Amino acid sequence: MSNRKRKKAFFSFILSVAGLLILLAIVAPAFAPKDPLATDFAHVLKGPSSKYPFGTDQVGRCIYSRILYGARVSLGMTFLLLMLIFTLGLAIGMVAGMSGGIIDTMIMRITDTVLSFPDTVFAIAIVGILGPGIRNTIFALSVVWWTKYARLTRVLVMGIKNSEYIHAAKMAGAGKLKLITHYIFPNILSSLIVQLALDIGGMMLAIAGLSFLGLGVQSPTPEWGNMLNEGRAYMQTAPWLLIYPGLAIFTVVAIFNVLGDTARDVLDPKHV
Amino acid sequence: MMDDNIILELKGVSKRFKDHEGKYFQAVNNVNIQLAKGECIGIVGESGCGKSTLARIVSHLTDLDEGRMIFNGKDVTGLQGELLRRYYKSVQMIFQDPIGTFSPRMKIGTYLMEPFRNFKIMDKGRAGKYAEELLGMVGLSKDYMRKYPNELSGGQLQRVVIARAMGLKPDIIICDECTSALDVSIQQQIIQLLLELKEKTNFSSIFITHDLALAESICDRIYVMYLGEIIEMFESQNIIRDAKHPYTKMLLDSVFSVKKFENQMRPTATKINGVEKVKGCVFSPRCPEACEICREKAPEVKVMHNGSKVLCHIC
Amino acid sequence: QGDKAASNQSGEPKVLNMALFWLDGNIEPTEGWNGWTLTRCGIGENLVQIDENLAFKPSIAESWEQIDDRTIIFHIRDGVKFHNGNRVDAEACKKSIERALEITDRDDVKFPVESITAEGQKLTIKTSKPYGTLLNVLADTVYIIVDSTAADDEGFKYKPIATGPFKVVEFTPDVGLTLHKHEEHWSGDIGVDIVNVKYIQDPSTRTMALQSGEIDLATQIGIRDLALFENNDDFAVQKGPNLRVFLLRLNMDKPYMKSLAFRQALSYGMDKETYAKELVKGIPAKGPFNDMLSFGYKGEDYYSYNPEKAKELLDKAGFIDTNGDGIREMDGKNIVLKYISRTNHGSDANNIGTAMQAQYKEIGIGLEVIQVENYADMAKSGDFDLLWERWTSAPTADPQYFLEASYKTGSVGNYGKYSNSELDAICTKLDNTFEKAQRDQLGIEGSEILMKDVASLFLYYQEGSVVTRKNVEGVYRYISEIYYIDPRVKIK
Amino acid sequence: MGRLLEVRDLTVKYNGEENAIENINMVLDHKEIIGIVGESGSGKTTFVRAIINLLSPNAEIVSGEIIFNGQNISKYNQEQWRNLRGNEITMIFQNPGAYINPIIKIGRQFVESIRNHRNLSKVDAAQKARETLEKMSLGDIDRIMNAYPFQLSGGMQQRVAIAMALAMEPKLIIADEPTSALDVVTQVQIINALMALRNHFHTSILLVTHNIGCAAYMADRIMVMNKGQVVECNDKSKLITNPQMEYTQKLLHAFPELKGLR
Amino acid sequence: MKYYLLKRIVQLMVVMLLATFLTFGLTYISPSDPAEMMLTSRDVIPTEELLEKTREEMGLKDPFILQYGNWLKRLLRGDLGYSYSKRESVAEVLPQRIFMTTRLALAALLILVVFSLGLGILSAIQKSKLADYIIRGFSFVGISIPSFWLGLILIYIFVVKNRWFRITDPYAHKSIILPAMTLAIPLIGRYVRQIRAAILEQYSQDYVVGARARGIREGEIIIHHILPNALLGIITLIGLSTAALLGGTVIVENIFTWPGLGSMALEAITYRDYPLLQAYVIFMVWIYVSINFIVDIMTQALDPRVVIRGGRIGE
Ligand SMILES: Nc1ncnc2c1ncn2[C@@H]1O[C@H](COP(=O)(O)OP(=O)(O)OP(=O)(O)O)[C@@H](O)[C@H]1O
Ligand SMILES: Nc1ncnc2c1ncn2[C@@H]1O[C@H](COP(=O)(O)OP(=O)(O)OP(=O)(O)O)[C@@H](O)[C@H]1O
Ligand SMILES: [Mg+2]
Ligand SMILES: [Mg+2]
Repeated sequence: MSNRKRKKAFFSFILSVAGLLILLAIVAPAFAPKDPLATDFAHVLKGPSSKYPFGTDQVGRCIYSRILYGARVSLGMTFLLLMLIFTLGLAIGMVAGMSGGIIDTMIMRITDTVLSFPDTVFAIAIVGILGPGIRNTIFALSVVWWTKYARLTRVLVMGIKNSEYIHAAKMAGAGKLKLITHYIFPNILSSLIVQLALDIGGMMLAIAGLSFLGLGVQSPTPEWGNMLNEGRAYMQTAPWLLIYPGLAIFTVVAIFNVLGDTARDVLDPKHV
Repeated sequence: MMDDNIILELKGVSKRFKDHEGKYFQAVNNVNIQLAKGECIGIVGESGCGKSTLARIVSHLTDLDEGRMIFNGKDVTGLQGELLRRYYKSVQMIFQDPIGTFSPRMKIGTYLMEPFRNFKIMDKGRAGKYAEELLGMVGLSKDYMRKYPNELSGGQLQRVVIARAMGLKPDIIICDECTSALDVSIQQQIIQLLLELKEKTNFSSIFITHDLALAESICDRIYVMYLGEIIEMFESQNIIRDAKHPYTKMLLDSVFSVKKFENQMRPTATKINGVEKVKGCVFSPRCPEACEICREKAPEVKVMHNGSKVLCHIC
Repeated sequence: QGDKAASNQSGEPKVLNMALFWLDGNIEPTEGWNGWTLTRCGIGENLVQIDENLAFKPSIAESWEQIDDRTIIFHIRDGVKFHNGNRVDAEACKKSIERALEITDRDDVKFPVESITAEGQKLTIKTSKPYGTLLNVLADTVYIIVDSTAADDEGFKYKPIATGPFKVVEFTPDVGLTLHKHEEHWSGDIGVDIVNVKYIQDPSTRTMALQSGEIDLATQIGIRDLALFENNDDFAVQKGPNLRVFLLRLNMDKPYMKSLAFRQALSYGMDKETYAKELVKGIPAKGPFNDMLSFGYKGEDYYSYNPEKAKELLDKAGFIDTNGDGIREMDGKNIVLKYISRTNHGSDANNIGTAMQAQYKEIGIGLEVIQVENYADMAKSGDFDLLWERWTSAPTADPQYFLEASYKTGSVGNYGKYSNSELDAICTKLDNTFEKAQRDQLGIEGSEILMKDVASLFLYYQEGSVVTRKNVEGVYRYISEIYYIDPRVKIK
Repeated sequence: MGRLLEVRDLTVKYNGEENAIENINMVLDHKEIIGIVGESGSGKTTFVRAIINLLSPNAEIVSGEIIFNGQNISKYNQEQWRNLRGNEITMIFQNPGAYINPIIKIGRQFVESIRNHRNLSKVDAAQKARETLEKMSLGDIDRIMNAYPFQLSGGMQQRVAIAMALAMEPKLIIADEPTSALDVVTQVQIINALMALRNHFHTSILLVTHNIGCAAYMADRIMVMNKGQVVECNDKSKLITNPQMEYTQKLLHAFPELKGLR
Repeated sequence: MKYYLLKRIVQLMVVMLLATFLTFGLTYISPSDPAEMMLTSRDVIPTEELLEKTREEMGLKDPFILQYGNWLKRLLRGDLGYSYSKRESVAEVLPQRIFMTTRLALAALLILVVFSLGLGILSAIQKSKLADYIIRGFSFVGISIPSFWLGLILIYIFVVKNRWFRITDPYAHKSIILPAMTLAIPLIGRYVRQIRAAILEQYSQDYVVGARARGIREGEIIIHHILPNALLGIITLIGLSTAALLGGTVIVENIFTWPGLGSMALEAITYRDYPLLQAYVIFMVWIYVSINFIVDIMTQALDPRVVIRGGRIGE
């Protein structure tokens, strides 16, 4: 088996693992033994047991169930964010790249400015000012991140725009729309997807980080960063409050990071 | 040459590029070219002299700064939109790098059918049939319809490109070094193919190359370009006799020959002095025969008795 | 100048590192509760103080006599010196008390003065009307005796000149204080040379700092974390009930809160017994005062957990869920209560909120649990439904202060705009009651009124704790928790 | 003319796939020039890189011996190779600019190369570098020594590269398409410079080229490669006038010639 | 270069101006009322009339641009406003915070540079050997681990269990190590890979083959040829990493109760103390922008291709 084939096989494997994870998040209720919000005062801060596989938290909620539901929130937010910045970045980058001239310059000045902001700082400020919550978190993170995709799209479009095959397509009578849908889009898609795949892990960490600071998802909604924040006070006496959500973030981020890496190896023509 | 026989004419075409420092660079300078129906003209010159830019101007992939372009008696300078699309029905180009001409994610079949669908010449089914015919014409089986470009060799790809260009039955085909990325043996086949097709359909062509010998073998007339200017034009029957310009001579001297390998190359040991801006003749800094006037005054076109033109003070 | 404190004894100076869980931007005793920092760190002393068991004990005044309803004479101890070396006499005490009266922002501790006279070591305070809790009030940290001649100094609020066993060498906001022992303290030589006071807000950080040896003394350790020290020979744990009560103040300005049935339902709807036992390891509260206090209510609790009853009351009172989303409405709007606590109230406030959220959901009431920093602003502006409060409800061992400051109509601390003529009457009565037993009785009655009327949801009384490293001696757990170290502290 | 280099049964493959070149045998004498021609991908580069042991890491020499000056250099260790390269065997690449470090001045790189093989002081090494550059009829030597590679034109870079290759007066120069990146006029100049070298220093040259005309002009013998194998190898006059193999004939036929007389 | 410098400085100022605009704009559209905050901070119960009056006084009724202009004017004079929560002018609060955060960030940067360079180089030259796999494994963990979790784990191990470090004493030198590590580790993970890749990329460059062909010693190739080339990219990387570093301080300062700008920002957010938050954002942007400015200038200065742009010899 050649190196490339092996990589492809591994990519399919890790892709299915990630897919399984997403599926798991979607069907979390079927697996969760308990209501993630239900409190059980008879079992407060109890370690893992057969009733509560990962133990209970400070108000007697099932950590296992909360982690399962938390996957929903974390992954859901991440993918919403991904979609937002992807469509936004793609649309704007495409316009900038295709039109050129003054529109391009203007768009690029804006992205330059946003890019010259330290992103986390800016995101924190936005959530801080608009107030915590899922909506504002996603808003803030998309505000700071769309530029990356806009730029990438623009660079890719510009590269392709002057390529021989676009000239050839023009001479074959292709109109602007056709150029975009038939030639440019299919050819930049894989690079964009690779970049997205590489960024998923970082996005999850950013969302969890904001929640950890109390700026993102608010309690009682189960979210891993949020759970860690609440569990901090019991670090020594009930470590399972920290261990499981932390492991959950770590594992999922790791899986998506591997996915990103292999996606780059497999999909990105530059790395073939 | 009768005027109504002329299909394309470039009049005083110029093109400047701005480099990253904001300085201008004259890539094409006051070029006049005439192309008659069914004629093949060659444009030769060393790398960077502006051959491709010229080709791209003709194919409207680059705008020109000055000059006019007359196609079939109509001014086609600055053509846009629908008119441009119609122009492309008559003018097709074959690029240097065959693989670069293909979108990596488009099947050969789709690629071939594109123009016919775009120009609404035929529906999908007929376009498919026609594409297969075209493949046959360039000597490829219809199995290639379903392949991706990276599964074909350079020579095969160039055949596909030619097939597509021919399919539109254009009046002009521009070949920008369409064989120089290929191996000599393949090169030979492609040239052969082009000559055959020309026999059949009698299109006009502009053949761009840096290889004088190649140009000689297929073109009717040859334009020699140097630093954006056409410095000489002659019929290709007898290059060695007709070529007068020192630069053309230099080019001739640099052509290797297998058959006459014993011939010593004339060492044209001019210093490589680069391309500083000169007042006079553009070639004067490198010209072995340059004299005072060459450096002072730009030469004017001289028409020789046999119809060739040259831009030189001395000859 | 050389640190006398640090270098006088042979060998190493004796250093005590202690943690404070609360520290404001300055330590001017007349401002808010800043004086507590002075008493907790042994910097400031009052004429009289309340000892670890809630009894009065002489401090700067070595004795006092109640002359009549309105007059008390204090005998100032000889040889008391301020941190700057100035002598403390009756005149100095008079100036200090007058200064406090004039500038303090704590209206609840202002008393009606007719005259304060100072002769030598004799200080006579006369009130304009009978004032039963004068001693209690004077024991409040606002009346820490300071050198008022030095008080105009810009730096005074960071380095107050008082008389305690330790004096401030450096105050760093957000970080803490450095104290040196007061060489001339009236009690004689102090067993510690340097005290480093570190401001550590977060209970688990205090725990870790104790464990890592960075501090020797800490209070308010998380109940769960206490177990880490109890079975550990390196530490001594003192714990027991303190005077802290945790309650949820209701905002009477909100339309639904005006309904008694609604308030009762709120009380029926939450299982405070369980919260106290399971979530915070405290004692379920009946009224504002711990029943170990003589004025604490000792009878049956009102409206304890009974969700069925709560639903019934709400239904009857017309708070019905008409749109079937599980939340009752009033005037077509879902009733979602805003539950506010302050960030440094820690996780207990959140946990109980979370638990209540789950339980109120069952009776059809929404609850939004929020922890904020600008708690005070929100409290003042009435931007809450349930306000988490923690109080040392009787710092001076008397019921009047808390009832008056928190529930009397129009009083400053009455953020919920609670108003009840019966309670107001009790407050007035307390002004004129001197008999301890009678005052206690009034305190009990007041508590009962508050419970019956559901003025607040009284949650639980806290177990206080003091954890010290084994090398520290002479640290006592004050029930009032406004003293951590006093002249008795020693380092082995 | 004695024998300088002998290659026996050389086989190389990449990534453990099919052999890129197979069982190649070749003999090169002192002062001899062999032109290697063949279409793209026929293994020319692989072959010459194997001789100087500069194959890419994913390549593997399956079999074969290389005898240089009587030594079996295929058994050499890294340090021995290092001593050999740039000293006795040097290589000129197709795109000379890329093979010189872009952010280091020519002079420093030149001096460094010399000092890696000769125990000279920096000043002496610089002197030697100048002398060698002088022979390449390059204009202003001082400016070139102080220039970064990107400041030179392709032709100048190629000459500098040749100068660096010559400084040690190597016995063998391997030139892998040394002129195909240059325009036709410059190409002739470089080729003439290489020819002059052979005449002055008796250097042997292995010239890889696409251009069979170029090979015909320069080489003593021509070796034709196709699909990793040697198709034909003979004196150039014999090979051109009387090609034995069909493939060679095809190559020769495909080469465009000027019709007129010179 | 001069032109470039000037251009960059103008750019820097534009970015800073835009930063102030955005910062002000954000607080402008924020849901809270500064007049109300002002009043409550002074313990005044805000009544409607009073609010109106205060708004008038504070200029809150002016049009946005005017408000922004006034605010900017004050900002330029160094007047950053009054912090409601700290009851001090922001300019009083900032220096100490800046000091603490800078200290932390610099320590982290030092750790970051030393470790990622060391490990990255090691990993590249040991490619596909054990050391490489171990380093890559660790760097992968570093990338995937949430810093807030890592911080808690580090505290537990090194403060509670081992007592190697302290957490209550941010002024002690020893206590900077853990937070700096927490800040640096995820970035080290990222940069080890990138540096490794950068060096490996250089390894595959033709100039390395060229150097080998000239018989240069392997060590010399790494030190004189590969590192300087890779370094250019690495410096840019480090400039960009300051964004992550600065952003990360919020979490790390929160975990380690470090009295720097990050924890100040959190307080500012919870207190809705916008002047403080504005100061935070502007200061952070300023650091980030100026570091990248320096980095840019440095890479420009180090890369001769940029310094001596154009200027070909012979041209
Ligand atoms: N888009 C562009 N922007 C700036 N300069 C350009 C552009 N296109 C071409 N040039 C410059 O114009 C000159 C002529 O280029 P052109 O591609 O026409 O040369 P050419 O003769 O086709 O060379 P070659 O034989 O190498 O293809 C070159 O110096 C080139 O650098
Ligand atoms: N680094 C490499 N990895 C894998 N395969 C390679 C590598 N280099 C060359 N090859 C393969 O080895 C074969 C011979 O390549 P080589 O470069 O020696 O040919 P060449 O004759 O020099 O071609 P060209 O004329 O294009 O330079 C080709 O099929 C090529 O694809
Ligand atoms: Mg070209
Ligand atoms: Mg090759």
